[in-house]
Amino acid sequence: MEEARRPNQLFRNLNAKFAAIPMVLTALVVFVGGTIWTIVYSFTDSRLLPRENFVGLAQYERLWSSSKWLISIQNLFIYGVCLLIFSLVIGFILAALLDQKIRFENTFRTIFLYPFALSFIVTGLVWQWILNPQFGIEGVVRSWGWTSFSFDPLYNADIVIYGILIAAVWQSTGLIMCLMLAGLRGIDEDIWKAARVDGIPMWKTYLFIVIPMMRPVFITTLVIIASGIVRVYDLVVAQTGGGPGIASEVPAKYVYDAMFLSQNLGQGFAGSTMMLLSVLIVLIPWAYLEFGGKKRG
Amino acid sequence: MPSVVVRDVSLNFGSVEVLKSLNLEVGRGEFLVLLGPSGCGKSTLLNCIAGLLDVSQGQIFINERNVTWDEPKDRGIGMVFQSYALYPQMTVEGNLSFGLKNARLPKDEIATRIARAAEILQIEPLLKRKPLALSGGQRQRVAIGRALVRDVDVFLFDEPLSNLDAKLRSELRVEIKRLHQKLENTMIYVTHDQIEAMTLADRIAVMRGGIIQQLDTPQAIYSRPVNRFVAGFIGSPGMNFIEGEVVGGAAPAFDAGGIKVPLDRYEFGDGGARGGKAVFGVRPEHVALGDAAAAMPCQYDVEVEIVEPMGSDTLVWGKFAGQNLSFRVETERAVSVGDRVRIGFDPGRASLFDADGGERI
Amino acid sequence: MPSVVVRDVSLNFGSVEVLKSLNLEVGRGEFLVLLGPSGCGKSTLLNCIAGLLDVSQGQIFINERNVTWDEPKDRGIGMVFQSYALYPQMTVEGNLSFGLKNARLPKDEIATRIARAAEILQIEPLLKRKPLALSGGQRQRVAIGRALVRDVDVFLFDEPLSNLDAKLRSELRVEIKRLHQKLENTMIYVTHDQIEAMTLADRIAVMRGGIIQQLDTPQAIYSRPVNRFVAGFIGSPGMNFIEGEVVGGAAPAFDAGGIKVPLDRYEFGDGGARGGKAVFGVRPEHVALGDAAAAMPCQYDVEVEIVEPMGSDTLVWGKFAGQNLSFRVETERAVSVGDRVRIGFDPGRASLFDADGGERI
Amino acid sequence: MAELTLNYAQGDAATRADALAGPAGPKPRRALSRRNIFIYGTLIVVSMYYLLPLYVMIVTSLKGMPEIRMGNIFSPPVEITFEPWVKAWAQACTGLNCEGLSRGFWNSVRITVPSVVLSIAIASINGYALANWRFKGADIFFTILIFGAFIPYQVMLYPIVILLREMGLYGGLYGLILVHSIFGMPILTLLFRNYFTSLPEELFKAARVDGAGFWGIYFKIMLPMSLPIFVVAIILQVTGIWNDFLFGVVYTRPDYYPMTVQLNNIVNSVQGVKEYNVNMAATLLTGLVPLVVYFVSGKLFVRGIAAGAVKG
Amino acid sequence: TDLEVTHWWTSGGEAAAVAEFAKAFDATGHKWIDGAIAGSGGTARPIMISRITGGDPMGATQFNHGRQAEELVEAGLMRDLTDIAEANNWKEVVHPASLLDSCTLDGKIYCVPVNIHSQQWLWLSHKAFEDAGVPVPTNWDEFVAAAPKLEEAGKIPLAMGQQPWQTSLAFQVLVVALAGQDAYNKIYGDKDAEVAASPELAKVFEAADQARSMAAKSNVQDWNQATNMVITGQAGGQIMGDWAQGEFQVAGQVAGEDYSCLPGLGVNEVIQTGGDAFYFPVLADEEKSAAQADLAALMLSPEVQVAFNLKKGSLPVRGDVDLDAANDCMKKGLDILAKGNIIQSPDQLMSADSLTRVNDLFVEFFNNTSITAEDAQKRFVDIVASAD
Ligand SMILES: Nc1ncnc2c1ncn2[C@@H]1O[C@H](COP(=O)(O)OP(=O)(O)OP(=O)(O)O)[C@@H](O)[C@H]1O
Ligand SMILES: Nc1ncnc2c1ncn2[C@@H]1O[C@H](COP(=O)(O)OP(=O)(O)OP(=O)(O)O)[C@@H](O)[C@H]1O
Ligand SMILES: [Mg+2]
Ligand SMILES: [Mg+2]
Repeated sequence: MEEARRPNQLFRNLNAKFAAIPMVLTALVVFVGGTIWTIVYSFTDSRLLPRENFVGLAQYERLWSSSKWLISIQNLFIYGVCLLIFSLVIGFILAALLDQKIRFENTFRTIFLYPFALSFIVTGLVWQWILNPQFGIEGVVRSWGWTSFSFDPLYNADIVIYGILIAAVWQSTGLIMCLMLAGLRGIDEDIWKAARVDGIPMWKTYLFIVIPMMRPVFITTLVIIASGIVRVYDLVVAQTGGGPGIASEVPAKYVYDAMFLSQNLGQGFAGSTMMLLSVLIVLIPWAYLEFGGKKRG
Repeated sequence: MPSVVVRDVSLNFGSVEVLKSLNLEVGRGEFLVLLGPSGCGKSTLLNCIAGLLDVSQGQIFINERNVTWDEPKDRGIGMVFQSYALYPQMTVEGNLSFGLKNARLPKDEIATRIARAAEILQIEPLLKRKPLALSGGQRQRVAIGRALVRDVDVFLFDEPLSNLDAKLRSELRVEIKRLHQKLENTMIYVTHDQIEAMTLADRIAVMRGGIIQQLDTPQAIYSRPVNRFVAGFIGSPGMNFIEGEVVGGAAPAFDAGGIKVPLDRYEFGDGGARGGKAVFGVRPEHVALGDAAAAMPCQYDVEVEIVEPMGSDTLVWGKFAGQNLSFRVETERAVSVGDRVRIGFDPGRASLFDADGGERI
Repeated sequence: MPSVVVRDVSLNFGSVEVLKSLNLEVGRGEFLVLLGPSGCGKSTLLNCIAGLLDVSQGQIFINERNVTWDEPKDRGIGMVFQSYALYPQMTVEGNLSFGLKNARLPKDEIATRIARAAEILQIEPLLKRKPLALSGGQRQRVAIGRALVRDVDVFLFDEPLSNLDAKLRSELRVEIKRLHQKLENTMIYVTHDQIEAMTLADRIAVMRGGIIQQLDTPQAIYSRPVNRFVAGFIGSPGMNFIEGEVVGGAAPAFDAGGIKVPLDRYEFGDGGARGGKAVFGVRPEHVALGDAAAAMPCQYDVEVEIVEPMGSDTLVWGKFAGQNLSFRVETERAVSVGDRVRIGFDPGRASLFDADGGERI
Repeated sequence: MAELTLNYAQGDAATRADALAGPAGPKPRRALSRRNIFIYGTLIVVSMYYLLPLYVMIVTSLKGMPEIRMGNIFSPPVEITFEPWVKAWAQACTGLNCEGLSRGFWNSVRITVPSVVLSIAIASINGYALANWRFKGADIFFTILIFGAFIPYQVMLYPIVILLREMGLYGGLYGLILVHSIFGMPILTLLFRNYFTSLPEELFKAARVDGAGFWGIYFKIMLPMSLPIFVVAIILQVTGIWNDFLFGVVYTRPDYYPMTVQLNNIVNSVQGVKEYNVNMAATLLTGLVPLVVYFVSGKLFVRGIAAGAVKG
Repeated sequence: TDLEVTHWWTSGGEAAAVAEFAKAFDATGHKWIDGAIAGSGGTARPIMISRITGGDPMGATQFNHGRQAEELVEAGLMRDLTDIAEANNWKEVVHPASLLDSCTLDGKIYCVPVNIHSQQWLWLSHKAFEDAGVPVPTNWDEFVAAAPKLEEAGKIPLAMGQQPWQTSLAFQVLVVALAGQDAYNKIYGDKDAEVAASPELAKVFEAADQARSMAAKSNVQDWNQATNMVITGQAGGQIMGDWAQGEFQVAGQVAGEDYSCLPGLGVNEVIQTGGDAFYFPVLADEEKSAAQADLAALMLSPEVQVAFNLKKGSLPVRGDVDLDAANDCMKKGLDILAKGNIIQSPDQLMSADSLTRVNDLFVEFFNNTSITAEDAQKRFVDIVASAD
């Protein structure tokens, strides 16, 4: 029997490798390259244009002594935690309600989902208006005679971030609900039957059986929400512009302002780097669990 | 004193009528198997009994109580599913106890019941594990355990063994049989595997298209199927069907392309020996070969086309009146493709069906 | 002149070694069945032969050509999958012609081949339908057709019948057997159903954990399994295993809790009759009852515990030396639970295994 | 239920008749059961929260300015006027241009269509390559890509300016299309990868035995089977790209400014009093395209999500 | 030749003013392609900078003159306008001269100043004070004193938009007006921390404290909405730049009758000479370069200056133009300009970076009542000490 030569490994699946070039380039050049570039220049005192004048950690020192940045971080934290909880809880409850074989399911689903089709600019604008104390809810309620009524989240520095949250929840829960609904539909019918035979009340079945079974859905959802949280910018700009004062600043806005408004790229890059770092801190354990775990299993 | 009564139950999914005015009585302590091809409504019927589906018409009684409108948990039933339907994030113990805790049973009562079920099913070492860490057979045992701890009179099984491989299936089959002998409660068991049906059942209900075709003991169904569908469904390897004509009269006979089979030993049904197109069915294991064939009332020569050794015995395929005919021989007997062999069978053990409706003649 | 040769093939998924330096030769026109429990590496081996997985080590020859690095399409193989893997958006005809069009065959050649395959498999009326509009059996026939039109020497089947119900399974099994007799090309067939393996195979390779345990004719594997695993895997209902001790010496015997079975008629392997713990295996169909038992060298009395009628015959379970023992009796013989019956068997047809390693003694 | 108890032992016709009188047929369900009130009640209340902004937008866009200044935002228009719509579409001014949104509409189309096509093409091929043709390092690139989904756009603004400049694509339509493709890639690739992974692997194997290559399998086998996930991808991308403001304004010149830039200009160039009615009309007009896409394909969206996002 | 010009002038008065440029430019046979980006400099500037650094520059672009474009100039991305300036004798005509200085780097001129914007104005609504029954104040202290009465009458004493830049503007105005010109120059120009810590500055912070309580109920976003409150008499006054004038004009109000203006809050009558300037990125296209030169020259021509600044409500950068049409307030401004009571704008004195920090502090202070005036001053001192 003749022997066959082993073909060059590099040229196996050549088409697949060829097709993956855009992805590889994007990953390497844009995401990795851009990240590294950002990190490197965060150690410089670049102003309007990047320049290689390294100043060590000065930008970071300044970053962490800036109350605007600290408020941004705090806001992001509040916003992130609340949005995560609200959109998951509301999204799940809505999905669970829609999953009860109800009538008009399509109508309700469309109602919950349509805000997702609108841009943040639009969302911000509409909610800014509804929450406007003069014209909006506060004004209307007062015109009914309840003159001491006060609901002005966008104009009250203490709660402005929650005002932004109202719009964010409005915009994002639709998608979450869809994801959850899809997840619920993927649950084995027999589990429900088993739980009914066991006489387990509906809410307990959801809480103790169904939700733990939807782990993959929750992970996907979490990735989607979390990526949106870190990037939140437009909504804040459209609703409050960071105000009142700096009460609703968020890191993405800080970075943007630093780079383009105060023309201090180095400072902006330092902020970016901190944001990327926090993303990594969240993502690496997840990636480890997802990918590392599978190989062993 | 029947344990489960299904009276005139119909069920529609929209415009599709899945169960058609179905009646069924299951005696106390009886093991009833619902057998039928996929989509015939077996699971639907079981779900109706369990209360997981609302019937469109009719009533259901369990232990002489009308439970038609009762919740599943109040019907005194336990159910085991094909896909096990274990709660994946709870340990085996959690799976067993979850329903009991919800019923607010005292702690020690729960513990006793779990201990008993675990002992019966021999899953004590698994109690602390999660379902994912169990093999298929173990999972199904836990699923049975979950029904067991409920301490109910009626057990419902929906194809509990279909997801297991052949070997495990036959092992667990025996275990279920033992369990039934020990517990002596009523069991209704859905399957589409006729071996399971035959070995487990006290009585079998063969279903097709939402209608029970025949409800009888395994032996009766095996030897006197009421129609061609039941005959073909029961028995493995399946019954041979030879198409031809019944020639009525004083000495009725079956004529298949010129070959005549005398039917004087055949017990005709109520209709008697009408003439007309018919199908003659004979089981492979009732066709004898060689010496045994000589003892049979009818004998013919056939040429061997395929030989299928199955270990314990061998299935041989030949042509009879131009139609496929299989018969079973012991493995020891050497039969090879191309041989001409003499076969014989007893029409008294065969079945005759109407060619059109498929009813037994 | 072997058709397929697998030489020293290993395959790892990451750190898991799924195939371990495996060797296999399949003769031209041979029907080889790969049999083994789930996860033993059957599909993996088949995929290596087909070129769908890259081997980690070793070589594969098909028709004496080293194809280790060839693309699947260049290996001269056709493959049939458990899930049919029909292209859902194409008609049956499209499914059949897809590979041929890829190979840029002339139009009329394609038409001829499809016509031939359709005729062989009797799927002519289905050619214009889409897979979704076919029943399971029809789908699998189309899947076979897709391999057929490729006009190759080697057919690979990966559990083609597992998704079908029992009845269809036995029908298609016969068809595949006929097909093999007609085409006379090499077939490698993966299954975990031992009945399929026994009936179809010229030779069976029993696998476990990525290693071929025994490669032999069905009859040899059935009657002289090399180890306890193979013995238990082959045969349905499964072999009975009785634990005990071999008492060596001039008149070797097997001692199970005091009950002695003389082993003078047993053919020991190369090691001879060593003493020590052992397992005695006897198949249910080799245990005789009543008159037949009287003719057997060993006879014992057992109490009937479970009776499993299977239609054609009945499986009876009893206790022998405190351990479960099953045996097969004809249906006609009335045996009921609680009876004491006399059984007999021939140690010459039994198997003896090492208690630890499970190797045949 | 005690009175309904049967006693077959007696075999008494009267008791049997009694039993027959018991519950039969489907369990009666009141339309206003507590469960239904709870479910529909909750859904309707929540729907109001979701519909309120839309209602406000529509109502306001149909009012005249005087009415807005006086009345409350929730009251329906006394006098319906379509003038704000006309103004938003064709007359609203930004700087010197008084063409309203119409100027940006076709630009948006010109940007959205090729961007959606290209980004989905690339992402679906990526997903397919990742799911079926795993090559060395594929997982690493994929992980990086997912990481990329978290990078705030603002952070990447500058590096991409440099990148586009070096490629000579800055300022044109192609550069913008490229940027949209890049930023759409992570989530889309994830969706497609999961979807293709959920398709039976044997199908892919069968096609390889049939001699189809990388592209053959992609076009002839995978594509025809991926309608649901394509719908999801199209919806996500149309929404995302149509609504994009930042990239549109940063990476192109005014000839290509999308509708959202006009929207921003209309909304943010305040001339005396804010013309809320025009703003709302402009907002609705801008959102119309994605909204229509949603309403048309909402059902497929859930199906596609179920197939692509949830598994894997 | 088509020339694209980007700017962020989109409000009513601003747009009308831009139209004057466009009209004049089109009249020369070229074509003005308008690249307006609404919002504010904050929205528009990143876009402009990206375009210039991205290698796809526009023909001309607005910046606040000062140090905002410094690095672009250093990087050689901006066109040297020295030849045009010499040909048109800008050195002579531009008044005050400091305007041209901020366009100059290493002796070369890179931008065209088009107007002078002074921020130091307090705009007062006559109607509001009438309604409250107090006379229209003439300086800051009177204004503060009148505040309670205004509140009683249901008015908001001080209108203030929520956008951060308005707050910081108000603060800068307070610094100049209350602490005086010298202190301002020392702090912003010399970054003198001692002055920043001085009692004068403490007064400023106190005034800011008062301002924030007076503006507490003002909850509009945009500056012109706040102006609108003054126009309609809902608010007593607004600290805003002279561009507010354009809004009063559009609303058909007359200075001195319907509203009054107090430069330097009526305390220190100074105005700053910051303003807008146009930069011309380096273009490869010869024709466009020529068009750029035409536009640059045209922007400083007397007629265009007048037409533009009248619409815009700002002061012309030429001392030699005739502004008969100017109204009351504008004339006040011109007077001060003539007297030479001028200061440079913070943009010209401080880097954008340091300025942002200062502004951020003001904004934070203004919106967070838990920060006391002393705290704020302390932090102000720190920033000034490290500023550049
Ligand atoms: N929820 C449903 N809506 C509509 N039709 C249904 C539904 N559930 C089942 N059916 C239909 O009812 C018929 C009976 O289904 P059923 O599940 O009872 O069959 P089965 O006998 O259990 O089959 P299998 O052996 O495959 O489990 C099938 O034709 C099925 O298509
Ligand atoms: N892609 C893979 N990555 C890692 N492990 C794999 C992969 N595919 C298969 N395996 C492992 O290889 C082993 C053999 O798998 P294989 O599919 O060959 O089994 P099989 O004998 O065909 O089983 P079955 O009867 O269930 O089809 C299994 O333990 C499986 O977990
Ligand atoms: Mg079923
Ligand atoms: Mg397999």
